[in-house]
Parts: sequence; C-alpha cells; structure tokens
Amino acid sequence: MEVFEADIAVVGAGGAGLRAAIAAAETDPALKIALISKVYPMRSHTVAAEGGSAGVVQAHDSLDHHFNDTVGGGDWLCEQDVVEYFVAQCTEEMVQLEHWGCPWSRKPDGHINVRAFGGMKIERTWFAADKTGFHMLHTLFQTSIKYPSIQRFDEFFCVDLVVEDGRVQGVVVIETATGQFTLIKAKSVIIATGGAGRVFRENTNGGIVTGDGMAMAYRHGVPLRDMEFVQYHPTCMPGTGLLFTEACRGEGGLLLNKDGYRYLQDYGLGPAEDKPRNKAMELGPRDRLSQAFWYEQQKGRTIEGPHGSVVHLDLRHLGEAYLRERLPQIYELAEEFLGVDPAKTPIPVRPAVHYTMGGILVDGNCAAPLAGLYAAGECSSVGIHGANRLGSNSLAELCVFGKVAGIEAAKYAKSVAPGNTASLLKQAADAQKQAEQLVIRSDGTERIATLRKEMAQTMEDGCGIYRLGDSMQATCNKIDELKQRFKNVNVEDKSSVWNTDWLLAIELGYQLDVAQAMAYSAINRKESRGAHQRLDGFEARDDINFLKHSQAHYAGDGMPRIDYGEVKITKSQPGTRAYGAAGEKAEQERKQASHV
Amino acid sequence: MVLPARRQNRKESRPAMSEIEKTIPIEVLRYRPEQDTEPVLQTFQVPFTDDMSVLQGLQYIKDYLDGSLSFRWSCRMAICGSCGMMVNGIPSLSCKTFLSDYYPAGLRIEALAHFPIERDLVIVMDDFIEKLESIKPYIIPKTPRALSEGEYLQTPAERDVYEQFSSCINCMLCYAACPQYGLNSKFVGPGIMALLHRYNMDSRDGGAEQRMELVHSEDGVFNCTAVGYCSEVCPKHVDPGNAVNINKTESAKDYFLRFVMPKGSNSGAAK
Amino acid sequence: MKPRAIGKRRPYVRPMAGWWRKNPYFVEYMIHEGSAFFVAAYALVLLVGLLRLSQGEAAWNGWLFALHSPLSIAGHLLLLAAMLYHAWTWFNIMPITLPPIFVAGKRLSASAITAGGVAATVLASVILLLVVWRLTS
Amino acid sequence: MSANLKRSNAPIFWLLFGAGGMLSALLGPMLVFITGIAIPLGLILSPDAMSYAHMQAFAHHWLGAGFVWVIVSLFLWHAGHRIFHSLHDIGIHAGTTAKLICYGIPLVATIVAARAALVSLT
Ligand SMILES: Cc1cc2nc3c(=O)[nH]c(=O)nc-3n(C[C@H](O)[C@H](O)[C@H](O)COP(=O)(O)OP(=O)(O)OC[C@H]3O[C@@H](n4cnc5c(N)ncnc54)[C@H](O)[C@@H]3O)c2cc1C
Ligand code: SF4
Ligand code: F3S
Ligand code: FES
Repeated sequence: MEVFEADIAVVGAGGAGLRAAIAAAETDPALKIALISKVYPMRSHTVAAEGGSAGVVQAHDSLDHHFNDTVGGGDWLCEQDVVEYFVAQCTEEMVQLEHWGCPWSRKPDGHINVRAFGGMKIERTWFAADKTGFHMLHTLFQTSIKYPSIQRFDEFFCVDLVVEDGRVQGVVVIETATGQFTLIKAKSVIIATGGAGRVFRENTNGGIVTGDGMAMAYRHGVPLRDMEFVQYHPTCMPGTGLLFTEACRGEGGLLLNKDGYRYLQDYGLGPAEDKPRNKAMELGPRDRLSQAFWYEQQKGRTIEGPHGSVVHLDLRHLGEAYLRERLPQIYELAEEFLGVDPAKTPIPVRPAVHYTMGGILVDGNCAAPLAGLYAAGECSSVGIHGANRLGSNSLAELCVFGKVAGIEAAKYAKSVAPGNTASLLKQAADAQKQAEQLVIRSDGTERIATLRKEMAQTMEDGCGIYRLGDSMQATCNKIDELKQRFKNVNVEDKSSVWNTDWLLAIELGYQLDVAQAMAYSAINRKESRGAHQRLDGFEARDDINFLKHSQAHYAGDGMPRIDYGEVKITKSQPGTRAYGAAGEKAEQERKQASHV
Repeated sequence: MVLPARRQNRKESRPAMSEIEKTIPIEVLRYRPEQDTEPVLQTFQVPFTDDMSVLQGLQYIKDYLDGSLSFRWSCRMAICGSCGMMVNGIPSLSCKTFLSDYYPAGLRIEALAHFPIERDLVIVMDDFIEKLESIKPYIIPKTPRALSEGEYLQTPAERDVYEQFSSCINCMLCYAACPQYGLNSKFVGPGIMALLHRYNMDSRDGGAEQRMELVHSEDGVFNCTAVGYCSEVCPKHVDPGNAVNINKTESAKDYFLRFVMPKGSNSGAAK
Repeated sequence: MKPRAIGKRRPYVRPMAGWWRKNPYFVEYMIHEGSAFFVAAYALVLLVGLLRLSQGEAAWNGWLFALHSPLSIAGHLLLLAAMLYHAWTWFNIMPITLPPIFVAGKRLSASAITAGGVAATVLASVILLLVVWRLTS
Repeated sequence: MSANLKRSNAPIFWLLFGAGGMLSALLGPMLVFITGIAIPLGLILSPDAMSYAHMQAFAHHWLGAGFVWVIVSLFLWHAGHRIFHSLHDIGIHAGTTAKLICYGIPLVATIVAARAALVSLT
C-alpha cells in the first residue's frame, strides 16, 4: 500500500473542508495538508445551497439578535457559549470571502446587500443571487489553489480512520480511478464530510450526502450527538425533492393551500399581512412550516399531484424581472424541471428532508473526544443548531468553524510526534481487506438499491415530520434488519477502475449506521422539540427531562447506546418558542421581565 | 393514533410496472478498461415517466439492470457540474435533459467528447483541472485590504461585468463542444478562459497581466476559430466563447501596443 | 492535485476523424468557413481587373468583355449568394466576439447585435451603390 | 500543465483575417452585384459605368486605387487564414506547405495589387 505522509488530513472538500484546509495552511505554511474528497471539490454539496449565509451588518441589528434567533430557533438545545462565538465571527468570515472574490450581491452604493430569511428577526443573510453556496464553494476552492501546502486528493474515497495510542493518526483512502488503497498518515484529522440527508427518501441532498464521516467517527467510538433532529424544508419539488430556497419567501413569496388561502395564519404564525414580516407567516422557521403543511394535508386542504400532496409557492406578484434578478436559478429550476413559469403560475411544493442538525460530537474548538480528531460543517455537532437550524446559519458555520478546525488541528499536529508507520500500515491493511471483501465475495444476494430504498422509506415512515412511538420502533427494527441483510450485499461490479458499485455499497454501510443512530435517538427522546415532534403523548417540550443532548454510541451489530449530555446555557433561559404576533408579544414580555 | 396513509403513489422498493406506462431504449457507450479493448454500445430498455431525466434513466439501469455501469452525478439540479454526457451527440447535463423528449425513438449516451474515457461515461478530467490550477483563479488584490476595513466596494454594475463568467459550473460541456480543443488539447479552451476572464474583469483584482501570458501564448486564445458551439451548449449561459474571443482582441491590442507602451506601465502587478 | 496512479487504467482516446460530419452545427460551420473560397475568388477577379487596367485599354476591355459572358454572370450570382451567406454568418457569430455591450444598464442581446450587423451591411451597400451611381452618371 | 507560454504571432494574421471578414461582410455582396451583375447586365447602373475612361479616372485618384488594393488584399488575407484553419480542422496538417500557400498567395497578391494600383495612379 502506498503511504503518504501529511501533517493534517482533511476529509471532505466542501465549504467546511476547504475553509479548514486554508486556515491550516495559513496557520503554518510548513504543515503538509492532505485534502481528500470523494468528488472534485466543486462538486461538493455546498454547491447546491441557494439562499445565503448569515452575518450581522445592519446598524439596527446586533449580535444579540442573531444569538437570540439562533438559540430560540434551536428550541434552546444550543451550546450558548458556542453560539456567542459563532455570531461574533460570522461577519468577519463573510468579509473574508468577499476579499477572496465571492460575488456577493450588492446595494447600489457598492456595499453588500442582505435579505430576509426564515426565523431571523432582522435581514442579515448575505447572498449571491440564489447561488450563494455555489459561489462560496467555488471561491473557496479556487482560493485554496493559492496554497502550495495543500495537496489535494480529488476523487479519493475515505474508508476508515486509523487510531493508535488513543489518537487518530491518519486515514485510509481508495483512489476511485484505480481502486488502489493509500494510507494517509496525519497527526490530526479533520472530518468535513457533510450531512446524511440521503438516508431519507425525498430529500434536497446530492447523491454524495451519505454521512460517511459521521459513520467513520462513530465506529471509532465518537458519539453522534442530537441525531434525532432532522430538518424538513417546507418548499421542495415534489418527487425529486429539489429545493426552492427559503429566499423565495424572503423575497416575498407566499404559501397557499388548495383554496388559495395563506394557511400559515392558522398555525400561530399570523397575522397574514401583505408582505411577510420577519419571523412571521412565510418567514417562520422551517420546522413550523413543515408541520403546518402536515396538518393541512390531514385536513384535506392540500392539492393532490402525481408525486403526492402539494401546496403552492406563489411568486407571481414579484414579477418576472425581479425574479430573474433575485432568483434566477429558481426561475430556471421551475421552468426546466416542472414546466412552470413562476411569474405566471404558482410552484407546487412539499416538504423534504434537508439538513442533519446532529453529527459528530465536538467541543467549541471542533475537537472530538478522540484525540487528534476534529470535525466541522454539517457532519459535526458543534452545538449551534440545537433542535432546529435556521436557514443561512449553516453556510456561515462552514466558514466560522471550518477555520477553527483548521487552526486547532494545526496546533495539535505541531504538538505531537508522527506515529509508527508499520503498525498503522497493519491497520490500514485490515481496512483494505474489509473493504475488498465486499467485491471479492460472489455469494451476495441483496441488491444495493433495494436495501437503500427500504432504508430511505422506513426513515421517512418512522422519522418524518411527526413521529410516533410505534412507527419509530418499526423503523428501528427495520434498520436492524437491513444491517443484517447488508452483510449479504452483492456488489455486481468486480473491477478496479471506477467501480462505483463498490463505493455505493460502502456508502450504504455508512448510511445504515447513521440511520440507526437517528432512529434510536428519536425513539428515546420522549418530548417534542424543534424538528422532533411526537404525537403519541409527548407533544410538549419537556425541559426537565430532555433539555439535554442525546449522544448515540456505536455498538457494532447491536442497537446503539443512547445517553445524554448537558446543554450549556449562558444568557438565554429556555422560553416559549413563538412566532408571528404571538412571538412579538412574547418578546415584549421577556424584555419587560428582564427590566424589573 | 395512526399517521395518515401515505400518498397513494407510494413507491415500492422497485417501481411497479403498471405505474410506468412507457419504455424507452437507451443505448449506452460502455468501456471497461479491464475487459474491453474499445468502447462498445449496449442497449437497455428503461421504463420511464414523463418527468424522468436522462440521469434518472441511468440510475434505473444501475439500480435494476446492470450495477456495473459507471457515471458521475451528485446534485441532480444542474449546479454541481458532474453529470455532463453526450446525449445523441450533443453535450448535455444528463440531470436536466429529459427522457420524454426522446420518446419513442430512444437515445444514445456517450462519455463527453474530446476527453479520454476512463470507464463507461466517466472521462479523465485531469487536463481541465490542471488548466484551472494554472490560471491563478483567485483575487490578486489591486489594493490589499484588511478584514477590519470591511468589504471592497463594488457597484452592481461592476459586479455585472464579471458575474456571468463566474457562473461556470466546470461541467466541461463547452470542451466537448469545441472541435479546436478536440484537435489540440493544449488549447486553454472556453471554460477556463471564462474563469480567467472573470478574475481579470473583477474590480478587486489586479492580476490580469500575470494571467494574460497564457492568453497570448501558442496554447492561448488564437487556437479558437469562433466555432461558437461552446456557448451554445453551456447550461449556465456563461458564454465562454465570448470570453475567448474578447481576449483575442485584448491580446492583439497588447501585441501591438506593447511596443508603444512598455510593460508594467499600466498595471502594478509584479510577475 | 495528486497525480493519478496508473493501476489498471487504460484511458481510451477517441479519434477526431470526420468530427465535422457528426453534428449539423459543425456541418454548418464548415460550410460557412468554405465561403472563404468565394471571397478569395472574387478578390482574384478584382485583382485581374486591376492588373488589366494597369495594362491599358485593350487589356481592360478584354476583362470587361469577359464579365459579360453568361458564364461570368452565373458565376457572380453564385458569388453573390456566397457573399450574402458569409455576411450573415459573420454577423451571426459577432455577438460571441464582441465584449458585452450595455445599453441603459441592460445587456444588448445577441440577436440585436446580429441585426445591427445586417443593418450596417444594408446601409453600407446603399451608400456604395449611391456613390458608384453618382460617380458614373 | 506544461503550457507552452511562447508568445503567439497569430494576432497579425488574425487582425488581417478579421478586417477582411468584416469588409467582405459589409461590402462584398454589393461589390459583387455591381461589378459582376448590375453593370454587365445594365441594371440600375449604366452599362458603361466601368468603361476604360471611367475606371482610369477612378484608379487615378489615390482613394480609388487604395480602395481596390485594400479590398483585394484584405479579402485574400481573410480567405487564406480561414482556409488554413479549415485544413487543420479536417485533419490536413500540411504544415509549412499549407502555410506557404494560404498566406503566400495573399502576400503576393497584396504586392502585385499594390504595384498595379501604383501604375494606374500615375
Ligand atoms: C439544496 C440545499 C440548499 C441549502 N441552502 C442553504 C442556505 O441557503 N444557507 C445555509 O446556510 N445552508 C444551506 N444549506 C445547507 C448547507 O449548504 C450545507 O449544510 C453545507 O453546505 C454542508 O457543507 P459541508 O462542507 O459540511 O459538506 P459538503 O459540502 O456536503 O461537502 C462534503 C465533502 O465531503 C466529501 N466526502 C464525503 N464523504 C467522503 C468520503 N467517504 N471520502 C472522501 N470524501 C468524502 C465530499 O466529497 C465533499 O467534498 C443547503 C443545503 C442544501 C442541500
Ligand atoms: S463555461 Fe459553461 S459549458 Fe463550459 S464548463 Fe462552464 S458552465 Fe460548463
Ligand atoms: S467552440 Fe471552440 S473554437 Fe472557440 S468559440 Fe468556442 S472555443
Ligand atoms: S448532477 Fe449535478 S449537474 Fe447534473
């Protein structure tokens, strides 16, 4: 096996991984950084983010407002000290991206422009038309080319971490083009492999979003935190799940049921005014909007389409010219994929899985409990999203915590000596054997696609917008069963060059582990909070028993062990999560209460 | 309490044939370097619904008919740039090309033209990446600015000048469309020129002179004969052919004016 | 980027032979490139005329006479068609060759640029005809 | 990438090609019509428009002589450059030979036309 000696290995070259690699390279140009990605960096799913990235800029805004929106939006399951750090860093990171060339949309005077976003009290979402993630990713990727110490491993698939002496010391990768294995030795490893939305059926995620890094860390004993919190985005394309960004509503889009009625006013988000007000109606948080859809569907007030029930996202009143300027990609998506001209016809939408709030447990320095291991981006749980992420906080997170992870991993790498190559190689050889076993065996009977579809369906059935004990139990059982059946998986393709069948099988293994952590974390949380809503007697939030982070621990073939960790509260005591007029009233009361 | 019965058309693990009325023949150019000496066509009968993309057709083949078919894809929404292929000879993003447009005659899918085939529909894109890396695709500040000074000011009009060229998703359809690249792969080519031009046109950038060396060179823009098909197939309206051809004028100006105006007189960027 | 290992790879390079026959767009391209032969032919006709003119009246009249032959007229009709085709394709590709033109903050469309080129040809032709007419009547 | 950063000399030929292309697009059709169709057939213009006397007067002025010289040479530079590339396009890499022919003819023609024009001028 080939061995590559690096100081830092970054697994994942999406927004978080690239930002981390750049930060590490800037910390000390002498450090050798291996940047590994199973796809070329610009294919990473950050590319699909449309709406924008948060950072306080307006005079009447403040870090406190951003903090309160984030913590309240997360139903108080946030690490408040980390959120404080986060909101304080966002703007500088956005400016940094600007200096690196990100084509942010501008105001006529040349300053950057911001737009409204769901759950945010004041406009603070930086945007580059509706291709924000695309521009951020390309800016970061192209900027990373400037640093000679970053050695990219494009289209190298990571299959395992190597851990020795209680610390992580490298990763094992497959070169997709050849099927050959390489051990990348590193003194610290940053995981930035993105989310896991693909374990669900209808989702907004790209095919590569399969939770690989989460599963790798998990299998090495690192807990996955808050995995039951999976965000449904309320406005997605029926069938494919492709996203119509929240910016559609930020720009003034309306949600209508089959009677043309703005139904959100019936769910505590009103009153309905002509223009959506921040934190009200269409600009409520995603969990609430998706839940409202569910109720409308129950009441038979949705529209039946070929891919299930839909409501209408109405942009007509914004006019073609404005839509083409602010939401050009949305315009094209609607035209090309649905044959709908959004200036003339409302767009049919329904909720789909969008974001994994939980992930690899890390502290405010992005350090995991395993020495030398760091994580950043959607794969991590650094603690800012709590039970529900606010739109535009994730792209900002990639930058803020990508940078932290890069700096911290660089520091750590300088503090330890390189490991013993021989024994690391032995571990790598084991990992290779295990991965190759999938291809070598010829007696497998289970189709990859069948297992994958059954997994995605059962996750939707049991861990959807609303959850029940019985159906979650059924999902847990089903995932256990699928894990058993996976042992009998059949990889049809036996070749070495670009064997995607093989890689899909490995990904499926990762997905099953992550799905299991989600399902078991969900069934154990006997309350409703944020994106985790139950209808079986646990409809209320229970701060006494569950103002806690769940932590799923890997247990091989058995069911994961779930325990709980404390939530750090600094300045915001848990309150009622209210939006619309009720939200404004609640805020008034909180203010008065704090004055006396 | 029970959750509502799922939608009527809930998909079983394999779509029931009754749900899918039509079948379309898809011819795929296969090349497995470990077993084929040269590419061969293979035909699959794929059941489809009207909203299915060509990419979904290929996924159907991989999932149910032949797991060994390899192709790149990810976002399914025409933004990641992975899924470029020749569909009936035309460079296309397979995720935004729809099967129903080829019914009933069927369609032929091949790997992107002008690139070496690695395997099936996967091409070797090293050349494109090396070119991308070679053009300094990052801001070389005209006037350096500290983060504490905030953002550079850039008016919407200044942004418009380069915005279109910054929308390139690196899908390489334009390379598959450009015969001059096919004939001479040293030619810098349309997509990379769009990117280069994007930086040169950015009001924050002062590195144009460093990048122009490649533009002026024998591998530069004068390999282009203004075929224009690159811009025709570009799925993001980048108009890469425009970037190439504007730079012919720029390069020609420089070719003659360099005798009049010595180097470095109008740009401070050092080599 | 890390250079790729070879392993069992055997990248297949497809031949380019006959590429221009495989796509109607390229066929059209080759045809409009072919208009160059007609431009050259006409330039040679003129060159001969110029030479003849410099050789005196008899030589010139010989050339002029040749222009009157039906064969020459037919040939010039063909040349005219080719020239028109050349002009059309030239302006058709012009949007790609010009820097973006903004009029009142909006980018001039490709068809507007092409139309502008065609209009310029019409105008230039009328002027040329008028000048010739003035000079010779 | 081992980019060949040697400066290309193409701008010279490209400019001549472009100028000739533009000129032939703007004036080509009408010129063909006038000299090859209208005058021989006596359409619109008088049939003796190109009589020796007329033409002598025309070519005697530097504007007239220059006009013909520019048309002839630029048209040929345009055509030569295009044909050279087309040969490359269809896979004929005749190299120096093709280059000599495609650029040699325009060059010779430019000189010959200049001489003829000068003779007519005087
Ligand atoms: C459609 C859509 C729209 C969104 N819009 C917004 C928005 O407007 N605002 C906002 O704040 N957030 C938005 N989000 C969320 C946000 O974009 C994501 O959370 C974020 O981009 C994730 O970035 P990342 O760097 O963590 O991961 P990714 O960008 O997904 O990158 C993961 C990387 O890991 C690599 N990788 C994974 N597994 C392996 C492996 N086994 N071996 C090697 N490499 C591996 C991949 O190749 C990739 O490079 C959106 C998300 C989606 C899906
Ligand atoms: S210019 Fe257009 S066709 Fe070429 S790579 Fe970029 S997006 Fe693709
Ligand atoms: S197709 Fe090729 S030849 Fe030029 S205009 Fe486009 S680069
Ligand atoms: S799959 Fe991303 S562009 Fe088609």
